[in-house]
Formats: sequence, structure tokens, C-alpha cells
Amino acid sequence: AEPILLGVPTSQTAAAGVADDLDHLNGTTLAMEEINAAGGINGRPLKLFVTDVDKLSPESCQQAIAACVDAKVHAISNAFLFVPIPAMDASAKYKCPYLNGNTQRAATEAFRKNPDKYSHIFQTDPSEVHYGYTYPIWLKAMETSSGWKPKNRKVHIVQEQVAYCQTISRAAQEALKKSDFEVAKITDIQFPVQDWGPVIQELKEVDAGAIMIDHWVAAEYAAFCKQFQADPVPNSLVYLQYGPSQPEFLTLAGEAANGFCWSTVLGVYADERGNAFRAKYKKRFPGIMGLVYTGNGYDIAYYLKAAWEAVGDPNKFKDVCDWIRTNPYRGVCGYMDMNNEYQEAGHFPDNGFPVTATELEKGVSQLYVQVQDVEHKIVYPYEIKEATLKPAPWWS
Amino acid sequence: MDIGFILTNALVLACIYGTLAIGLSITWSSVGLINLAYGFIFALSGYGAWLAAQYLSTNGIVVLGAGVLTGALGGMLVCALAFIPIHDKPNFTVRGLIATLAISLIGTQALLYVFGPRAKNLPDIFGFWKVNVGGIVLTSDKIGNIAVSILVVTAVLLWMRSSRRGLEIRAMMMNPHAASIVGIGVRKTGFYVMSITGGLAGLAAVLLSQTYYISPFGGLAPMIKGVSIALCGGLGSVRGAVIAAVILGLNEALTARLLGGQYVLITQFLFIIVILLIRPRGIAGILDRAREA
Amino acid sequence: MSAAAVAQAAPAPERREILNVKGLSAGYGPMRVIHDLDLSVYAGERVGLVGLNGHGKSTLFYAIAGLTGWQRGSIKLNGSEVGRTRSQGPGRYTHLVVRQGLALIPQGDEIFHGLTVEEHLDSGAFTPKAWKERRERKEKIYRIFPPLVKLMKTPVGRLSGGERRMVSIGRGLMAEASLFLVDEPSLGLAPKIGKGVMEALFDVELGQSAMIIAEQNVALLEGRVDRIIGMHVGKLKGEASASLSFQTRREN
Amino acid sequence: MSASADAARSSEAPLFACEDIRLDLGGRSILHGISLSVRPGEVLGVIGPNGAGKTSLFEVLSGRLRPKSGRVTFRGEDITRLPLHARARLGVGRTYQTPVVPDELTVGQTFKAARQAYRPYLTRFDAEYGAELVHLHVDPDEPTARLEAMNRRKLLLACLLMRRPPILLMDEPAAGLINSEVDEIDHLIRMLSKEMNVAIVIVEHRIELLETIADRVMVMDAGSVIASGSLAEILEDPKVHAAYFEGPGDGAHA
Amino acid sequence: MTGNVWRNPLHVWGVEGAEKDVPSIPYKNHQDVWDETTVSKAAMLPVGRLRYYWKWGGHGALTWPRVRYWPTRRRGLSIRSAYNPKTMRLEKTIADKRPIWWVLGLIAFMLAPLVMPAAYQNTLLTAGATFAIYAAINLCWMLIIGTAGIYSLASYAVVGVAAFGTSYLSIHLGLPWWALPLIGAGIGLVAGLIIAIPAIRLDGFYYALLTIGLNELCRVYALQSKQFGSSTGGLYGADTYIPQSWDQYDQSLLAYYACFLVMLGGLALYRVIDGRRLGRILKMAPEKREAFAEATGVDFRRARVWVFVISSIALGFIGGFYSAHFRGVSFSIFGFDTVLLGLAMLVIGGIGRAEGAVVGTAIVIFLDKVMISTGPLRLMVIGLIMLGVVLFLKGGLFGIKAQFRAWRDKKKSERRSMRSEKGGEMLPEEATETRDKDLIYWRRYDKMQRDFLKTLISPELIEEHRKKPLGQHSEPLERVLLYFRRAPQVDKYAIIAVEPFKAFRIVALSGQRGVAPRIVEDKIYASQEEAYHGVFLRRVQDLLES
Ligand SMILES: Nc1ncnc2c1ncn2[C@@H]1O[C@H](COP(=O)(O)OP(=O)(O)OP(=O)(O)O)[C@@H](O)[C@H]1O
Ligand SMILES: Nc1ncnc2c1ncn2[C@@H]1O[C@H](COP(=O)(O)OP(=O)(O)OP(=O)(O)O)[C@@H](O)[C@H]1O
Ligand SMILES: [Mg+2]
Ligand SMILES: [Mg+2]
Repeated sequence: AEPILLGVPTSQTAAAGVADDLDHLNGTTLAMEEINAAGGINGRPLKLFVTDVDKLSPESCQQAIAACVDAKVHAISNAFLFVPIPAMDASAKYKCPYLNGNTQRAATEAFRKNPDKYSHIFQTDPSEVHYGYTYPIWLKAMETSSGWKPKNRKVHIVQEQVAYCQTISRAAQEALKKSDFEVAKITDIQFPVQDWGPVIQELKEVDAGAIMIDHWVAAEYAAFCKQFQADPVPNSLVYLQYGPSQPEFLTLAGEAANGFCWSTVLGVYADERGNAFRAKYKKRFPGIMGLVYTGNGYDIAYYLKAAWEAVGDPNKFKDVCDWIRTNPYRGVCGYMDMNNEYQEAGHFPDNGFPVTATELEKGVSQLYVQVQDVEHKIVYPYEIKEATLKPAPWWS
Repeated sequence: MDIGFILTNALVLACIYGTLAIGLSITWSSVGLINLAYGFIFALSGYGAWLAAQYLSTNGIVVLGAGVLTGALGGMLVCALAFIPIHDKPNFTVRGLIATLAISLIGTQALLYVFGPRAKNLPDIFGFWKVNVGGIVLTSDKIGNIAVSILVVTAVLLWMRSSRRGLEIRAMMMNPHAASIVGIGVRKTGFYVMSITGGLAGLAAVLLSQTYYISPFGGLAPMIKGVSIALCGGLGSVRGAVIAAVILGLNEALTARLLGGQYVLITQFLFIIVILLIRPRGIAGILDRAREA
Repeated sequence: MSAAAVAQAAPAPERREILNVKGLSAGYGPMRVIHDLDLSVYAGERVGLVGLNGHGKSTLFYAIAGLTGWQRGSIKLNGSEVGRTRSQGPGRYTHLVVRQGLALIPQGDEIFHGLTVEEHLDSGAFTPKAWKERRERKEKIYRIFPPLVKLMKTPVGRLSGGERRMVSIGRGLMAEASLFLVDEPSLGLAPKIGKGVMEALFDVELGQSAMIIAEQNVALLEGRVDRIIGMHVGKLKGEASASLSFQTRREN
Repeated sequence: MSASADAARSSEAPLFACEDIRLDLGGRSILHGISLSVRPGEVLGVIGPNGAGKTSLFEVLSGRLRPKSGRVTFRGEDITRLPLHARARLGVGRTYQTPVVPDELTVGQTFKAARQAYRPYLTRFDAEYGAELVHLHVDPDEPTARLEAMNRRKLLLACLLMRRPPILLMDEPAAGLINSEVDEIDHLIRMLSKEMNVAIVIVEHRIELLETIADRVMVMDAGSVIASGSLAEILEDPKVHAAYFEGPGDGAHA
Repeated sequence: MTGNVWRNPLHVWGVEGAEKDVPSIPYKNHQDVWDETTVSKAAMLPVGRLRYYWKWGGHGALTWPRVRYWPTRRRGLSIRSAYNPKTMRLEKTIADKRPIWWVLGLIAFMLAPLVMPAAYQNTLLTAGATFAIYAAINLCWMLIIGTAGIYSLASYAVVGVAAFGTSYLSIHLGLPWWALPLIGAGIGLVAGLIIAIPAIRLDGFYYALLTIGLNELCRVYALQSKQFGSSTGGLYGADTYIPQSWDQYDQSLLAYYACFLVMLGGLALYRVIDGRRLGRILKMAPEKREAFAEATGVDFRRARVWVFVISSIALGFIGGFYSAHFRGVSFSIFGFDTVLLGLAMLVIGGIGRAEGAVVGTAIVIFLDKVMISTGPLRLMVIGLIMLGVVLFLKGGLFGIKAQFRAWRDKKKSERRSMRSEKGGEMLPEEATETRDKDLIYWRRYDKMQRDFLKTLISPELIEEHRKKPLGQHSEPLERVLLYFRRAPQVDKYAIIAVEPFKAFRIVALSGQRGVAPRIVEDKIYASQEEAYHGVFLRRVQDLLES
């Protein structure tokens, strides 16, 4: 039968996001192979249409979408773009379901303002603001039930300049105001950071109980870990945001990564399903596995499969979109319910800001991870934790 | 204490920048090529060192040697492709610029294809230890960096000043025709200059592997830094490059301390622009125009 | 007979042939400047090459150094072949020729404008031996060109036309070469300096090397060189016409 | 001193003059108080050993270098601060020791560009006039880069002459030319100065050229004027002889 | 050898010293010499180039219609009529066929949407629009790099600044789309002045670095400024000229043609600047070689500021259009690779020509944007093209023709000149190029004559002349002297009396009225006879050497 086409714009050549996109593509490929082995969708095989994209350049994003449109894809699955709006515009007339892991409130905000135009755009993970919003909640949780004894109630934020980090930092500051922690200092840095020395010096001067390093480059995090271990701020809880989720972080930092915490709003759970996926993935793609976009790519493909099977004709884009909007799906990264004014997956745990879920199984959980013995261990939310917070090497 | 901290910090940065810029500066001063493939050589030699660490030995000397060697090979490749065929043709500087750009475009994609997008790291070549100097903690790689960079830069400076080869290198770009008349083989010199500067890039790659991990695009940032410093110091003047590195290191340390890290790039480029406006030939710019006499 | 042969053989090494050019043609693109030229120069000889502007004196020198657009024919320097027949692109092999013992002092402004006068002179000492004794050699040059002493540390690019000329000649004399080709040494120099330069060239002890001086003005060479060769439209003048124009003394 | 004597001798006001020019370059003092003046139609030769500062003086006179002190005047106005192109617009033409041409244009385009260099724009016929004056007969489609030395010099001269400048500064116009071409330069200079009343300052090493054309000669050595007057007078001056003509060897032998 | 006897006619009158039969110096028969020298050694090869292109016949008295395009003073085609030196016929030639190619190319681009395969329609239309915008940018940039010869790398920065500025204004003040390019032009003017001022002081790579620095400054500033760096990795939401209600194809088509118009504007600007006074004086004063222009009174600094300002206004206009086209702008426009890729476009096409900018852009954009699904391969291809172009081509793709011709001519003439001996006869290529064909035969005849006369010269002959420079001579000497007498004026030797009857010198006539003869040697002859003989010797010498 005629195959169903899934467009996967994948960054292959640009300087940014190649690793994440490779993860996404691998996850999608795995799902495609499984689906086709199981007889396809309504008897039609699934086929991927892969095209290159440079996430930083609007021309290139538009061009990638145009290529998908020309290939007459039935849906687009994409990890993320730094400039999503031109891509969304380019697909606005074609209106095939466009599922992504953009993690960007600005993009879902665009949907909220113009729900008709962007009705086909689904963000299958919560927006980045939740990193900030949930941060105090996590701190509290660590304090109350994981044995972290804050030496003071100060929080020191180190922020990079890209929009993503800025948004997170702003959200964190907003949330911290409502908590019993206080922002002691905000240090600005900018990629590339040649030398973390001055930053660590400042961290030591402020001597806050909790430290948030709001950056995005795994390699620089690794460099930070090494320098920090050499000259740490005693007894502080150091949180590294999303960057360490990239697989190379552990290889680069090695021993030095022990004791640091980080989190991701989108990640493969360590529950039964998640573990099964991890096993399958590792078999198909040996080597170190990424834990974020692998699962996302896999989930998107299965989500679409469910939608197509329910609607019947993948060419009825509107019906497929409507089905997706009204029918949540539980994948390896959590429960994607996008029937809300942002059309993004709900975030768990509930932090009081839109869009959140109150139960683990009603949303996509943010995973808080600590590096323990050079391995990532989920320490929070408790519902899916793998280990408890261990004292970091610099705690006495 | 604060002053001491800023100064050590500036020193660290100056060493990093000096190591980055010196190769570019020599390349320009001798073969007249702005080597935009420098970033590619940087990444390539990182991978060379990484392969050595994976398959040969994690001994610091071996890794360093492998990096320098790969860098030298990379330099020779660039020389063979972008210098030998066009050095005596019209418009060489612009064509060389584009040729090295093309090499870097192709090479980076090849690296991306062969080694994948994920960054790699090298074993600690200087071990893992630290010293505390008056409250300033310096890690082994920083101290190693400082020591090796100062050593190498001094050695290169001395060599350029006092040896026949150094003289040849400086003479070659100014007038290739005259150079051949005094017995300087332009192509041969080109090859060894490019392999030496490639080796320097390799050295920098290995030394800086803790800051710039090895990745296909990991050479871009060091290259931009290196080119700016080399130009700011005055193309072709190793001494100028060293001075520029010190000034920019100091600027960065001060800015980070006094204004905030986000202003580092801004002040840096403002600084370069101001320097160029004051001294249009860079800090130690040589006279690159013969007078009409 | 054997004694005669020995006697014949004995001076032979002294009259070693430094340069032997046979059937050399050379030119630039469409223009053929040198036509089937033969020339031999022996050790210890100082040869003058005269001819009007544009008749190929410089081109002959360039051809020996491999710097013309194209060339054809045999050039033997110290017995080894350095001429190349194909047009290889000018200058590609010059350094190899130079390393076999050629010092070319070109006509134009072939200088390294960023190097100081001193470094410039150093650059002329290309053999290890010359490099080692460069200090003494430089002293000698400064004695020939006193104005250079003051300018020792000045970049050559800042010098006046004549000063550059001195530096360039000095650079050539720094070399430890077996054949010196000097192209119009007095060009662009004030009469005073020009005369000094010529004196200096005549004073250089040649030993086992040879020197060819190209000059337009016969009067400057008259009586100071061993041989004068005329050059006319790319050919050496035949003996007959040469003896017609110059009452050349042949001293051997 | 001798300059003031010259000034006294000339009753009419000088067309172009400089007073007490001092110049430092690269930390060295190159010119120490040079003064000169020329009247319309006069040919002033400048000679001196190499490095005496002749080209440097020209750079100052034409405005490419700013002197440390001193004044350059043209028709009585102070033009010391004007750059070369502004002086060119006033009518101070200068030529270079190396024959420069704009090497990306053809001869025709060069003429056109020169005609339109500044207002008033000249016509084609002015360009033809300039070319005719210097006997420049080349195909207008010929790229200037292919011209030979003499025609390169003529091209610049033609571009200058079509504006009918009252004064020309020529730096070694005969360097690297063959004798018949030198004769042509000689002829041209005579015509310009005698028939068209153009004042000319000329630097030249070839005494035989100056002999025929120069009204007055100024000898420079080490940045100052050591003599000035007619060529015959100059040649007899022992100072000049020592500085310019005698080889260092002669002194030693004598 | 003929041993002729010369009968002296003066003998009849009993002139003193005139013998009856003067035994002549033996000499070869001229016929033999003639035969010898005319036996050709070199192969006769066809010379000259065939005309590959069509030529119309001459148009006689009829004036070829030569329309001028208002407001320029340009003609459609520059048509020359000239005599073909080979056929001696009057011919009309189009001197410059580029306008024809331009018109055809632009029409093709305009009609392209009609024939685009449906499967690539979207891709091609989007890429076409992107191409046209970039081509317009590159054309303005080419004015600076090509015409003014200044390596400014800030052109994309000007576009970016204008685009950011106009997007910001449009988002916050709700400016309509048509105002964006106009405001952009204003921003461009300011940006142009800012980048023009350092250009007066700096040159070469230092200026390039400075502009790269400005570029980075803009990038870093925009990246971290809260207004510009907000959220979406750029600034989005500006008003657009594309009506949202239209369907996809119509939107793409409109965008395509709108961008095409911008590109046409860029082309027009390029023609107007490059081909007129400003362009000419800029090309006359390329960087570091301004001496000539300066001496002729060109104020090149002012001209440079002008070209910066004009092209920056245009770039700003395009920047405004850019934000109206993409509804905003992202930081990637300030990126290092954007600039370098742009430079690569220019170099591939050929610096200094409009078609170079346009076609170079077309090639790179086609590979980069249309072949997007081929992934890394396409970048390798771009790299290889860049490498190939710079390694083998002097002036980019559009320099190929000239380069090939130059190379072919060079090789041809090298081979020819290696082979042929220039003994006074014209070389083949000289022969085809010379206008006066008589000259070929005159020179050939002259050479044969000289070849013959050379065989006559002998010590006896010289001795004969020395003894009696004037008067009746033997046949060979007479022949030689006759030849000398017929020599042209230029450089003809003459004798002047320095002191009558006592001192004579030899001079060479200049051959030109009013130009003084030149003294050829220092020697002073004591008598006229000696001087005559001196001249004779010189001439013999010249003859032998020729
Ligand atoms: N690089 C070149 N390219 C093309 N033609 C050249 C080149 N160099 C010299 N020629 C031509 O070759 C011919 C011989 O020139 P050459 O310089 O050898 O003469 P010369 O005897 O040294 O004259 P001069 O007295 O001027 O030094 C001249 O016609 C000249 O135009
Ligand atoms: N930019 C500079 N820096 C330092 N010294 C300079 C500079 N320009 C010129 N000089 C010096 O100024 C002196 C005069 O030079 P100038 O070129 O005027 O001499 P000249 O009389 O034209 O000599 P020539 O006849 O050889 O051309 C020289 O000694 C030269 O070294
Ligand atoms: Mg010569
Ligand atoms: Mg001079």
C-alpha cells in the first residue's frame, strides 16, 4: 500500500543541535521500524522523509518545511527549532499535524494568540518556563524529604544570555519570590566561557545554599564541574538545568560530575515502559543513549500512529489534529495531553503556573536527576525516582 | 587579593589566547594566508589526540604528541590545497581565504560524519591536582597551560628572531620573488610553516581540551578569537599577537569582574575596534606598504 | 707528451667553468627576448655585460635564475644542469639554483620591506657558512656602504630608492656564491654612491667564483673587468662586431 | 640663505613656494628647513644623493605628507593643510617615481574618470588634447596594466595636462627610460615650460637632462639645501662635488 | 663566389686614382643567398583566430537605431562597425552581449514559476524568493567589494540592523509593511555612515576585521538585549505584505515576485553606480593604489563614503523588506558563517561584476536550500565548488571566458615564439594584428636584403671604406652603402662638427621634428673622413647584429 509519510526535519550539518536531532531521528526510526514490522498503519507502511535544517536560520527553517510540504508528508515530527515562528508560518497553510519538542513558551504563546492559524502545531513537551517555576518546589522537596540541609536560604543564579536561559531565569526569579528562598545574586555569563574561575569566585563570595547554573552547552557544564570540584562552594546544592542531559556530559566530566543535579522537562521515565524503550533503543543503536529526544521522537511517531488509525485517512489533516487535541497519549516520556490554551503537554509536578497536571499520569513529568557514581539517577518526583539525593562530594 | 585574582585570571586567558593566535599570526606573516581552516585543524588534531588516547595510550605525552602531529598533517593538507596551487596567482589573499574556508566547510562536515556530533574529551595530560596560591585555586590544566604556552611562545619568538628559518619565514610573505632570489624555497617554506602552525593549533587543541572540548565545530570559537587577536596585534607580528593576547585577557578578566560576563564579548570587540581605529595596522603593525620612492 | 698533458691539466682546474650556457632562449609570453645564446664564464673572472635598454641583459640573468616566463636550453652552473626547458612558472626552482651557488642582485626593488636593513643583509647569507660568519660579512658591507650604518635598524620599506639599492647589493654580496650576477649596480644611484658601488664590486675578491656585471655604460667597466661582452637584441655580439665596437683587452 | 637671495632676484611673485619645511618620519628628522620657490614657466631641478630627502620633499609639496613645520604656498595662499587631491584641483600636478596607473581600467576609462574627477567635468576633446600633448597614441580599449613604462608616465601626464595645471612636480620622470624616450621627456618639458608657461619642479639623477632644461638647480643633501643656482655654478661648487659626485674611494686615495 | 670586375665610370674622365677595372671583392651571388634564406625552416601554420560568432554586414549610410534608456544615457546594445582586417569588409559587431543574456535570464526567472514541477513548487518558490533577496544584498555588497575594492564584511550587519529595527518598530508601533523598507533605508543610512568612517582610516584585512567586529557586536547585543533577544531566537511578528487569507501557492508566488522586484532594484542600482562616474573614480582608486587618482584630483575618500552610504541605504531598504517578508529576523543574519558564505557567493560568481553576484548567489542558494534533503553532501559540494573556483579560476565563474582566452593566447604565443626566430620579419601574430599589411612585405624584403648584405661584409670591405669613405667603391661596398642610405630617419646616424674641420662627433637623429639628436658616443674624430668611417662601422655593426 502507499506509505504514509512523516517529515522529520533534522539538523545534520549545522553547528547547533545535531546531537539532539540525531536522537530524535533515531527514536523516530526505531518507532517506524517497529510499526512497519507490526504491519504498518491500517496496512500502510510508515516512511520517513528526512531533510536537513539549520535551527538558527529562519530561511533554512522555512525551506525545510517547504521541502516537507512538497514531499506531501502527512505529518511533521521535529525535535526543536530555535526560530520556530517562520517554520510554523510556512506550514500554516498546509496544516498537516506538526508535533515538536520545542520547549518554548514563546511558540505556544503564538498559538494562544492565533489558535486558528496554528491549530496544527502541537508541542509535545512542557515549555521551558517550568524549569524556573518548579525549581523552588524541588528545592523544598529536597530540603523536607531528601536530607539536604540548606546552610542559608539564598539562591545564586548564573544565567547565560540566550533567550531560552533568560526565560528560565526570569521564571525562576518569579517563582522564588513566592517561596521561602530568596535570590541572592544573579551572575551573567556568555557563551563561550573561556574560564569559569571568575564565576566560581563569585559563587564563593555569595556562598548561597542553592546554586542554579542556567546555561545550555553540555561541554561547558562539564568544564564547570571540573573547576567547581577543584574549588567548590561548601555544602551548596548545585543545579545545572538541562544541559547535562546530553549524553556527552558524563563522558566529558567523568568523576567530576558526581553530586551535581539537573533536570529536564522531557525525558524517558525510568519506569517499566521507559526501561523497555531504553533496552530496545540500546539494542538498535548501541552506544551511549540520549534520554530526551530519543523518547520524544518515539512517542510522536506512536501518537501519530494512534491518531491515523483512529481517523483512518491520514490526508484528513484537520481530523487528525482534532483527534490529537482531544485524545491524550501516554508515551515513554509521559502523558501528553495537549488540549489546553497553549496546546502544549501539561507539566508535572503542579507548580501553580499554566499548564500543569496534578497527577503524574496526567502530564509529562519534569525529571530531576543527580549524578551518582557517574550515572544519572532520577531523584525527583518521588513517584518515579530511581534513587535518593546523595550528599555531594563537597558537602561536609 | 582581588587584584591578584584578576591578574591570574588575565594571565590564564592571555595564555589561552596567545596559544590560539600565534599560529595564525605566523601563517599570515610567512605565507600571507588568513587560515580560516585553522578551526578545522584545531578540531582535527583534537580528534587525532582522542584517537590516540582511545587506541594507543592515555599517557599525556603520547596524546599531546598525537595532537601536534595530526595538527601538522592538517596544516600540510591545507598548504597543499590552499597555498601551493595559488600562491603565485593573482588575488592570492582573497582566494586563499576562500579556499581555506572551503576546506574548513568540507573538513568540518567530514568530521561530523565520521565522529558524530557529540563532544569528546581527552585524558588529563597534566594529571589532576591543584594548588592554592593565596586563596586562588589553580587546577593542573591551567598551570600546565600557562607553563606550556609561555614556553612555546617564548621558544617561537626566539626562534623567529634569531634563526635563519625564522628570517626566511618573515621574509617570504613580504616579497616571494625576492625570497626565491635569496634562496628561500617558497613552497618548501610554505610546507614547513604550515606544518608548524598546524602543530601549534594541535598543541592548542590538546591544551585547551578542557575548555573547548573536541567537537566538529569546536574550532570555530577559538579561530574567531585567534583571528581577532592576530589582526589586532598586527598581522604578521608575533610580538604584537602576544601583546594583544595579554591586553584582551586583561580586558576580559576586568570586564567579567567589574561589568559582568555578558559584556565580555561586547567590550572585547569594542576594544579591538578602538585599537584598530587608533593604530590602523594593529598594535605592532609592520609597515606593509612600500612607499612610492 | 705526458708532461705536456700535466702542464695542460694543471691550470685547467683554475679555469674551471662556473657557468656554461648553451642554446638558451627565453622570453615572456609572446615575446622572445633571448635567442639561442651561448656563454661560458670561468672561475675568477669578472665579466662585463653591456647593451642598451631592453636588449635582454636582465632577462639573461633571470633565465639563469629560472625567473623568466618560459625558457629553453641548457644552463650548467658548476657543472650541474640548472636550466629547465618547460615553462614552470617563474621562481619555482630559483631557490634550488641559488643554493647551487648563485647570487643574483636584481635590477628592481626586490626587497623585503618589513625587514630591517640588518635582517635584510642576514637574509642574503643563505649557506650555513655564510650564516655563521654573517657578522664579519656585514661589517664588510657597511664598509662599502657607509650610509647604511645609521639605518641598520630601519625597515627597508622606509628607505629611499637609492638606499634600497645599496641594501639589495649588499644582500647579494653577503652570499657565499660561486657566481654573482649584478644587474645595473649604479642605476638610480647618485654619481658618488654609484661610483662607490662599482669600486666595491671591483674590489670583491673572487677567488674561485665569478661575477657578471650588467651595465649600460661601458665607460664604467672599461679596464676594470676581464672581459666585456656586448648584448644586442637577445644575442651576444659576435667576436667580430664586439672587437669593432670596443677595443677590449684580453688578458690571458 | 641662498633661497632669500633667489627671492630677491626674482621680481615677480613666486607661483609656488615653500618655506622652512621640516619633516620627521619614523622618529628621524628627514628635512631640515627647506625653502624653494618657482615662478611661472620656470624649471627648477632638484638633485642630491640618494636619501637626501627629495622624494620626501615632494610628498610634502604635493600634500601626501604633512610637514612638522613650514608653509607651502600656491599663488600666495597657504595650502599646507590641503591634501593632494585638493592641491591637484588647485592646479598642482605631480608625477611619481614609479609609473603608477589605475590597473583595472582601460586607457579610455582612465581618461573618462580623470575628466570627471571633479567639477568642471571636461569633455572628450580635453582628454584628446592631453593625450596629444604627450604623444600618447594607444588604443582606448587597451588595459592600462599592459602599458609600458613610458606610456604609463605619459598617461598620468596626459591626465594632469588636460586640466592645464600651472605647475608640475615631477619625480624622476626619466628613471628607467631609454635615451630616445628621455629625449621625448626633455622635449615635452621644454614645450610645457617655454610655450605654456608651466612651472616645473623636477627631481632627476640624470644631469644631462637637467643640463638642457633646468633654469635653476637646487642641490639637497641630508635633508637640507646645500647649493642652488644655475647648473654650471652648481657643478663648480666644491660642497656639491663632495656630496654628490665624489666617490668615497676618491677621498681615501687622494 | 663571383669575382666581378667593377668598371669605374670615372676612369673615362681620367679622374685621379680611378683605375679602369677595379677587381671587386669576391661575394656570393645574390640569387644564391636569396634561395638559401627563402628556404623555410619553420612550418607554415595558419595564424589568427577564426570568428566564431555571427557578424552582420555593414549598414552603410543607414544609422543603426541606438535607443537610449531614460534616465540613463545608456544604449541598449553597443554596436560597433569596423572593417574586418582579413576580409576587408565592413562588419557590425555587438561589442557587449551581456545585456542580451541579462534580459533572457531575467525573463526566464520571471517565467520560471510556470514550468516548475509541482513536486518542488513550494521548495523552488521559497528558494527563489530567498535567492532574490540575497542576490539583492550581494549586489549592494558587490558595489563595496567589487567597485570600491574595500573588503567590508558588514553588509549583512546593515541588513540585520535595519531588519531588527523595523521589526521592532512594526511589532511595537504597529507600522504597516510598506513603511518598513522606507524606515529600513533610514536606518541603513545611519549604519552606512558608521561603517564608512573607519574605512577612511583602515584598509585591507584590518577593515575586514573591524567590520567583522561590528557584526559580532550587533549579534551579541541583539542576542542579549531584552527587547531584541526576546523569546523566539529572534524578533518575530512584524507586519507582512503577504495577505494571510490567500492560499499557499498565491502567497508563495507573490513573495517570489516581490523579491524579484527587489532584486531588479538591486541590479538597477548596481548599474547606475558601477557604470557611471562614481564607479569609475572608485575603480580608479583601488585600495592602496590611490596614488594615480589622487594626483588627478579625485577625492577618493569622499567617493568611498558615498558608495558606502548609497549601498547601505539600499541594504537598509532590503533589511526592511526582509522583515516584511519573513515577518521578522533572527540573529543568524549576523553570524560569521552567513557572512563567509555570502563572500563565497561573490567569489564563486566573480568579484566586480553584477552577473557574478547574482549567479554565485543562485548556485549557493540552490545547493543550500533546494537540495536541502541531501544533508551534509550539499555542503561538501558547495565547498568543492568554492575550492575549485578559487584554485582554478582567476575571476570566478564569469572570468572563465577571459581566463581561457588569456591562457590559450599565452600558450599559443609561447609556443610560437619558442619556435620562430625573429630576424626582422614579422612574427605571425604580429602580422595578423598589424594594420598596415604593406609592412609585412617590406620587412620580409628588408630581412632578405640584410641577409644578403651580411654576406658581403668582410675585413677587406671595411678596409676599403676606411681608405676612402667617399667616392666610388667596389660593387659590394656600394651595395652596402646604398642600403645604409635608404635607412629610415629614426636613429639614423649623422655627423656634427663640434669644431669645424677639427672635431667631429657622431649623433643619432631622433626622427622627429623639434627633438634634438642624441650623442651616441664620447669619441671625437679628428677628421671628417674618420667620422664617416666611424658611422660606417656603427652601421655595419648594427647590420651584423640585426
Ligand atoms: N616580466 C616581463 N614580462 C614581459 N616582458 C618583459 C618582462 N621583463 C622584461 N621584458 C621585456 O624583455 C625585453 C628585455 O628586457 P630586459 O629587462 O632583459 O633588458 P635589459 O637589457 O636588462 O634592459 P635594461 O637596461 O632596461 O635593464 C624588454 O623588451 C622588456 O620589455
Ligand atoms: N616613513 C619613513 N620612515 C622613516 N624614514 C623614512 C621614511 N620615509 C623616508 N625615510 C627616510 O628619508 C630619507 C629621504 O628619503 P627620500 O626618498 O626622500 O630620498 P630621495 O632623495 O628621494 O632618494 P632617491 O634619490 O634614492 O630616491 C631616507 O633616508 C629614508 O630612509
Ligand atoms: Mg635590465
Ligand atoms: Mg626618490
